[in-house]
Amino acid sequence: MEALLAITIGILVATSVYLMLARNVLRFIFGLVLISNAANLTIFVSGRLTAGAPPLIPVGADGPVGVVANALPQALVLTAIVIGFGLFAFALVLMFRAYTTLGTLYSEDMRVAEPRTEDTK
Amino acid sequence: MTWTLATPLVLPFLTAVLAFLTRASGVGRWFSVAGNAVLLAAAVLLLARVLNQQVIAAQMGNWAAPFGITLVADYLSAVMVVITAITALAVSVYALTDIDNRKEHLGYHALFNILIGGVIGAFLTGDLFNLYVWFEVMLISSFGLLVLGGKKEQIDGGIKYVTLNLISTILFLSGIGLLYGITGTLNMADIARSLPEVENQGLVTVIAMMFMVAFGVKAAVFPLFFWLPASYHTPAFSVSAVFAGLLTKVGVYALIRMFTLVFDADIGFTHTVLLWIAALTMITGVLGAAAQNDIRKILSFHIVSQIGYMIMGLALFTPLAMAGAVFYLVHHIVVKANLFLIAGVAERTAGSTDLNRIGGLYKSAPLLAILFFVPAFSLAGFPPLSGFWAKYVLVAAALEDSAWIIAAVALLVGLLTIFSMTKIWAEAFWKPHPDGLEPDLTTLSPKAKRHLLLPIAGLAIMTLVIGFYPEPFVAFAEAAAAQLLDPTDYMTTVLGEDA
Amino acid sequence: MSMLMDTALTLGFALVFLGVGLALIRLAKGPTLPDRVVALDQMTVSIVAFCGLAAIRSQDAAFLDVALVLALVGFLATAALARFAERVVIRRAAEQEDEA
Amino acid sequence: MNDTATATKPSGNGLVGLIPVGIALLLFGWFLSLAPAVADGQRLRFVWEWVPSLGISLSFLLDGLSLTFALLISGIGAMVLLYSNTYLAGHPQFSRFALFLTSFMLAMLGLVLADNLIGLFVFWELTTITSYLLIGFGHDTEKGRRSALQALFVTGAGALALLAGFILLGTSMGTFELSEILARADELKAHALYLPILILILAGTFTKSAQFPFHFWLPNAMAAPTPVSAFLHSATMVKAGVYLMARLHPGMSGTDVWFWTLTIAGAFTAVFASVLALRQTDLKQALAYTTLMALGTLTLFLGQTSGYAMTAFATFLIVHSLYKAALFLVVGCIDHSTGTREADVLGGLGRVMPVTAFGAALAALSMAGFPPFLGFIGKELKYAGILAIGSEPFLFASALLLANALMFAVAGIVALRPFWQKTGEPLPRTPHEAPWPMLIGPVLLAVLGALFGVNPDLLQVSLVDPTVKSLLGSIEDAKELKLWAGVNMPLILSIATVALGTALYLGHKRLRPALGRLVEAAPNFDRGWDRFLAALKGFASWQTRVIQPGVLRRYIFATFATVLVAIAGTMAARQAWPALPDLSDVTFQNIALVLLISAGAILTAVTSSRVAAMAALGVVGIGVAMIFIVFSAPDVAITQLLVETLVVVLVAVALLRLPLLDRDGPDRRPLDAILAGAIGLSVTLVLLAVLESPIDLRLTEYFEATSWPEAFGRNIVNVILVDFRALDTFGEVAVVVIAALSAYALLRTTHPRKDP
Amino acid sequence: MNTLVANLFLAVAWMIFFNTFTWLSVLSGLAVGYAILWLIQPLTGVRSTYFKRVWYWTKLIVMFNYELIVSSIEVLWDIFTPTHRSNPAIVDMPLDVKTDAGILLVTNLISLTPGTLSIDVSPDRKTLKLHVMFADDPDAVCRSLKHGMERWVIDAVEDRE
Amino acid sequence: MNSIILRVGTRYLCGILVLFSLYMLIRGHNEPGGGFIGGLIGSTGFVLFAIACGTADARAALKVLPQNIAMAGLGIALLAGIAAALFGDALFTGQWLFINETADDKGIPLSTVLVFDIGVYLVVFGSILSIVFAMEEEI
Amino acid sequence: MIDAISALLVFLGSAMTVAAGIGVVRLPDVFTRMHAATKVGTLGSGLIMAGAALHFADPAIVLRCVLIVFFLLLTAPIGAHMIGRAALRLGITPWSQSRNNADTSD
Ligand code: NA
Ligand code: NA
Repeated sequence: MEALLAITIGILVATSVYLMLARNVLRFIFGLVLISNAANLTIFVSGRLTAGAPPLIPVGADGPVGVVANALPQALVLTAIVIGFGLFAFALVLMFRAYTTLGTLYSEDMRVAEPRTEDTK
Repeated sequence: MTWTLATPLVLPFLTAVLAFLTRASGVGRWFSVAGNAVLLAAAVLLLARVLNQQVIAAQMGNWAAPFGITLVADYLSAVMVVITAITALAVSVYALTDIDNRKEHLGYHALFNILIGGVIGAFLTGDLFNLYVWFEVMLISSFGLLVLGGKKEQIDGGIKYVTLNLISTILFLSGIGLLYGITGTLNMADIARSLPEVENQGLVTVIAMMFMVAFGVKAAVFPLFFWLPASYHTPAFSVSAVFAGLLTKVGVYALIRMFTLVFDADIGFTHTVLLWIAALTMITGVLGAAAQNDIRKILSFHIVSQIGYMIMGLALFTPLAMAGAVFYLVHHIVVKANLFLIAGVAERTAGSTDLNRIGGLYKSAPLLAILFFVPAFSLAGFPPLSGFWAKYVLVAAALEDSAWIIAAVALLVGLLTIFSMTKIWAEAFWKPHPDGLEPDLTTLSPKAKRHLLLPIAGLAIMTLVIGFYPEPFVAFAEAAAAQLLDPTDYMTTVLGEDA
Repeated sequence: MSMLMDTALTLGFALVFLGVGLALIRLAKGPTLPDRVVALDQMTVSIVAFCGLAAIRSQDAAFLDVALVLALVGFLATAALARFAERVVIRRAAEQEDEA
Repeated sequence: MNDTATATKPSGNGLVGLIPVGIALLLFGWFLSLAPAVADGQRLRFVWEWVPSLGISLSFLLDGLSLTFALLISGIGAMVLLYSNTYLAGHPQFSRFALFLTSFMLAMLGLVLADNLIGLFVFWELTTITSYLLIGFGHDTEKGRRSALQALFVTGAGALALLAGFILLGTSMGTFELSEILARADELKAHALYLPILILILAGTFTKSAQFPFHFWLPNAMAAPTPVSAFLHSATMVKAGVYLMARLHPGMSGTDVWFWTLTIAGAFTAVFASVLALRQTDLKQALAYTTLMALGTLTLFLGQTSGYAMTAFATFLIVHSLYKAALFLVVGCIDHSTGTREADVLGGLGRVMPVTAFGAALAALSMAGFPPFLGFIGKELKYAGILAIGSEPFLFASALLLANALMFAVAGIVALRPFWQKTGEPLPRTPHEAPWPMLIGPVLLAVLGALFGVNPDLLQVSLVDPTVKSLLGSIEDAKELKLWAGVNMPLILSIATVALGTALYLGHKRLRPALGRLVEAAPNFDRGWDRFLAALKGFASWQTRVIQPGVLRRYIFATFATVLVAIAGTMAARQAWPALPDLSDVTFQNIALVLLISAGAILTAVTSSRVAAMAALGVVGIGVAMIFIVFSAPDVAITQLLVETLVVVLVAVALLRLPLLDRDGPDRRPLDAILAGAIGLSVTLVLLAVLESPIDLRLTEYFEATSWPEAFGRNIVNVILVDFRALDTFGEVAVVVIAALSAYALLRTTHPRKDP
Repeated sequence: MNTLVANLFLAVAWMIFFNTFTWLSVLSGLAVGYAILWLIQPLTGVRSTYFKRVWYWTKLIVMFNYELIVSSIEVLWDIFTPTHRSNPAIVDMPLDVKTDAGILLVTNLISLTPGTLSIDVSPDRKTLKLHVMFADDPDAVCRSLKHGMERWVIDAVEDRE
Repeated sequence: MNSIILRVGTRYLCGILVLFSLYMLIRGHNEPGGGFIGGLIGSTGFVLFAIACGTADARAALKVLPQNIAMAGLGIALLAGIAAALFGDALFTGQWLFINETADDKGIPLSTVLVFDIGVYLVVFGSILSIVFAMEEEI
Repeated sequence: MIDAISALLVFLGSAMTVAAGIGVVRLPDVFTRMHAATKVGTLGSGLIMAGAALHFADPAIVLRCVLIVFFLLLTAPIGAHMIGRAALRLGITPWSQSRNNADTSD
């Protein structure tokens, strides 16, 4: 399954890169969501996969009984998900603000910081 | 011991919380100043500790490395923390006047101090994922600071800054995942210890290159620096000062750390690539500056070009070169932050940072002229200012290493740097003001004058001190370089004697 | 776990996936905005079922917590989207913006 | 030039103006007091360790050569400072001027005294900066700024070469101490890096002392106030290059490269410059070009190793400094009192400005090389020295003859005609004699020229011989300075010089057009400079337009392209390919999951409907959550689902204000698609390679073992979050807070309507 | 309500008495508690609507589930048969239920029983807009709902003697 | 959004969600849940509130400015970490107190770790709300 | 015995879920599709939860299952109501035997 997941991650990355290259920055946001998922899956699969055994310690035991899933990547992914959400939220608001102040979502038209008359006189 | 390391990390966040919750009453800004003063003290304490113990480490939560998160400081980390604290203090004083109540109410001080916290965390952590977290802290607070004020060009620049940095962040995160996948650990020293046991060494190099790109974006090297010149000229001056001083340097620091401690197996490949990156970064950056006509844009492109020098030091990988990189790192933070602060004063007095729209400062604001002259000509590498020694050590290292081309590039770029600095000098200071104004500092209120000029003067004096009395700094840099090139001490301190 | 339950689960998983897949088709096809929302809603509910199956298969009630959360929160997305659809009408009147 | 503005205020600038003069005089006195010791052959050395860890010290050495320069610098410095105190009386920026001029003088002294390569370089650059500030004294005019930049850039470029040369020299000789290096001359000349070192150092010296083809900045530097010109361009700055060549002479001379480079460059510069000099109508410009000529001559002699040449060098060095400074100051007086420097306008000043005229006359005679002036001795020695050249002596001799004749003529133009010729032309201002502080300098220097001429022995023992000693190591070969050496080749050449010179002087008006055409034909480096700057800026802005076009898409594309190269390229270079993956363990369920996610992702990428995209994102989120469920990560699954929900909510809110995805038709971007596909593929490959290697679970095992017994938690993931890696989590919540604040600030900070 | 508390208390007591906590013991405990309270009602003397209320709730739940199962079949049939024999329409139904809780319960239950779906309640809370799948006779549908679902709800949640 | 059904539904759901979020927070250390999940669930409650009844009511119901809640949460989390200093331990070393602990049963645990998780809860809760509210008020 | 019942419940629930899916795809308009999604889907999840409750037979878990079903029953109709309302306001007229209306596409 790990291999299959690797392929999935590849597909996720490809689609998100394609989205991020779009002219409309809103698509970049969509790409961002996808690629964050890809990154999280990468960490998750790097810790290898275990089906049907969450890393919980049953009452009465001192440690998990039997083989359980690798807990560390789960913690990292959880962290990454939340951070990713923070980044996403900010980016979304930024694009939103961009549209309301610059009047466009098209990156070609966003030329305020680096105007076309950038050439030295 | 553990708190010597933890305090500088904790303080900025404490400051941020207090400053934010008290923002309504004007107390917040003073919390910021006081907090950063204390931070400086803590940082100096840390440096002192490091100076007599070489490397110190602390296990957070009392969980032994590599299981918990380790904070660790060697010479490089310690000095970076100190210089960060100095910059933070200077900027927080400058901000007393530069940042208006509106921005304060929106949480400027929280954003700023948490940014500092992130920077310090990045310098002190010994754990790769933790480094990622601090990078995020830094990154997203910089997002906030960058767009605070919401001017059109801020939004535009912000978009470029955010998008490109997010890409690097994702790359970094994935890289960590992969590295964990082959080593099963996150502690950098532990990774360094277990990497040689990986049998697919080619894969290690591939992952190393991923990190190089990820940190390359943060450090703004060629061809990944687009976000920097697109955004650094847009925010408030105190913000661009702290950005210019610190942010890219964290990227450089990360590159140095990773490519001395962790990825030192395939130097023939990685560091050759780094050398090319360094050369192209220097050249493209300085030419970019030559094409600009706005003080902040010129300075921004120069950041890029000078990052190239630091990378050059890392790439050459000799003791002298590494020392040069460290020295350059420290010198550049002081000088560059100061130049942006000065640009702020120039705008307040002459009305703009566009060289076509200002002038006359030499005649009517001699004090400002002097304050600009020192860092500007230091940046241009004129002796006996700090920049000369930085340039000298690197060029000397390159020549000793018979790396003729890079040495030539470094010198040529130095010449073009002179060109840009004198351009600012001639246009903003020498040239009469196009509107016939005679801009002088009396337009500032005495209070404003204090807040704005005190930090500038302080940083300028540092530049002079480093320039006229370089010995201790050079010696320190060489010691730091020695530690970097032989990380065994670092590793044993982090992992215990068994490493 | 009994043979019977095992087969039931295997079939169950297959069927639930099928359900999700069908919802996906509707989601892609639309045609109207509410259609897509319905599809997403349907998917959310299916995941609750999926969690139930997972819980039985792994003999671990932890997955029921996932279902619990989803059952509570899932419809929030539906609500938001539905409201979006509704507001779009008003906006469309205002600014000649067509959701087509 | 705005420095005649204060003509009517001879008062001076009080203490600010006099302190520098005092400093200069004290230094001069001090060096004078050391002269006897040096004459006895002592070498006074002082060392202060500056940057020991780099082998850099501030060590100073006083020998004949450095003493000669030190005396010229401090002595002429004193005169010039006194002069300028009146010349710029009451000028608003006089204090800065005095500061710069004084610090320039000190830097120059440091330069000639330094005995450590890097220390020398530091002073070298200090003179560069200070002269930049001095030349830029007239910074109000475009021309003034241009000249300052030109001077800085050209000399600065040379300085960088020089630095490289010094570093190479220091590292290859193992020390930066000049005296040690020079003591091992043979080793140095034999060293593999001798040639590069020499070239780099000469690049520095030629630019500094304006040797062809780097000469063009010097005449432009005349934009500086006259005293500055007098100081920088007669006695000192431009002679820094000459000094360095002289200083290195014992260590590096004697090779063919050294000989030919210096001799040819020197000779050519001398002739070329004096031709240009004759052409000038502006007195100051004329003097500037004769300075070039002098520098050329000095370089020419440094190319040699004969005693005559060295004596000639030492003598002419002094001669030139004396009369050139005097003449510059005289021109300053003329300018100051008449308001012009045009040779053709000026005339009949002799009666109005007798003292000035007197000084001018003496200096000019010395310059023209009439007996009994020191200039004559200098000229004689020059001819003697040139004739001692090993190869092609007559070629160089005739070149020198021509140069001297031209100089003779220029002396007449500068120092005789303004005072004695009759011109009907009216002057801008009614002339008056210059105030005494401005007369002391020129008169004193001119008189010295005469005195030393009459009695050269003093000069011989105190300066010339010691200088020759520090050049050749002994005074044996030092030639005697005397007015009458009998009828010999030099004398004949002198007479020829006078004859030719007189002819040129009488005919120079008629010659000018011809010279003009000649010069026009020759390449004009000054205009070349402008072209160079234009080209530089052009190229810079071109590359910036290409690299930094301001279009986000290009940036992102470049970044991803780099990512691809970094990953795929390295994989290829390092053969890190994975083996074919083993898909045996794949279940139907897994495939379904993967299909679901991929379908969602692709739908997001291709759809033009915002809602479809949004919902498709939701699908991917759900699919990923299902993976977390299947592979036993309930906490992560819950978080994922909650976050996905919030994502959809936020997007749904935002979209209410945002327009459609595709303004002009659906966007299909094949190139992007290729790049994206390639990156996706390489990521997969890397991941497969990673998954091949065995996983080391010791961290996880530790957490499983200690989670309950030591951290009192049964949910290992949560224990990791809040205990084992609490610091991560803390940083992360900081991220969340900051994200919220930033977003809030962004939404509140402006309102589009308010925004201009 | 305090009667409910009493009932719960008894249930808990019952479980403590048997010192077991299985879902069986919970249900039995509640049942026994209910019985006891019902028996001792004269002694306590409270004329509580509690008992009726509980009965109505039970009835509501039972009837609802019955409706749910039965009418699901209809919809399923229509899903699986190629032709749509359904004849959907939007129907307005007057509402009697007053309280917020009542309205929510009615609309939800109506939505949950197949064939009918509450679309919206008019701002004046007087009419409920329904989408009915088998609306050959809309009034019949309304009537059955009013006497069925709505009635039960009113009994269960609204105090109407 | 003027829908009676949604408003009434929200009235119950919001309460349930907040209650449930606290439950997830408390049990988080031993079963799925914790500060993040709790905070996320809690915030969805008020997000729903804002969607149903508008942000004005939602803010009124919340009383405190969300950013302040978030920042206070950060402070609490930090203090939970610093508290270790009082016991001479390193930053973020968990400090535990077990009320009426017995041999086999640990009793009711009170710990800085829990305080930390509460801080996390508040941060997530406050942050999400400050974004969503601000966003809602933009449209 | 209990196991068999829960297995049956699980199977039926899954069948319901897929049925709902089919409904969402096959039924003619958004309203009818909502019928399928809202109740058939909910019913499916409910049955599976019943199966799970029966399977684990542990009060804590049973309580959880009950809560899940309860929450589904509480939220699903509200969602449906909002979608339906939006559909109406979007001007989507219900499909009916008499005339197949052209729906406004998204
Ligand atoms: Na993270
Ligand atoms: Na974490």
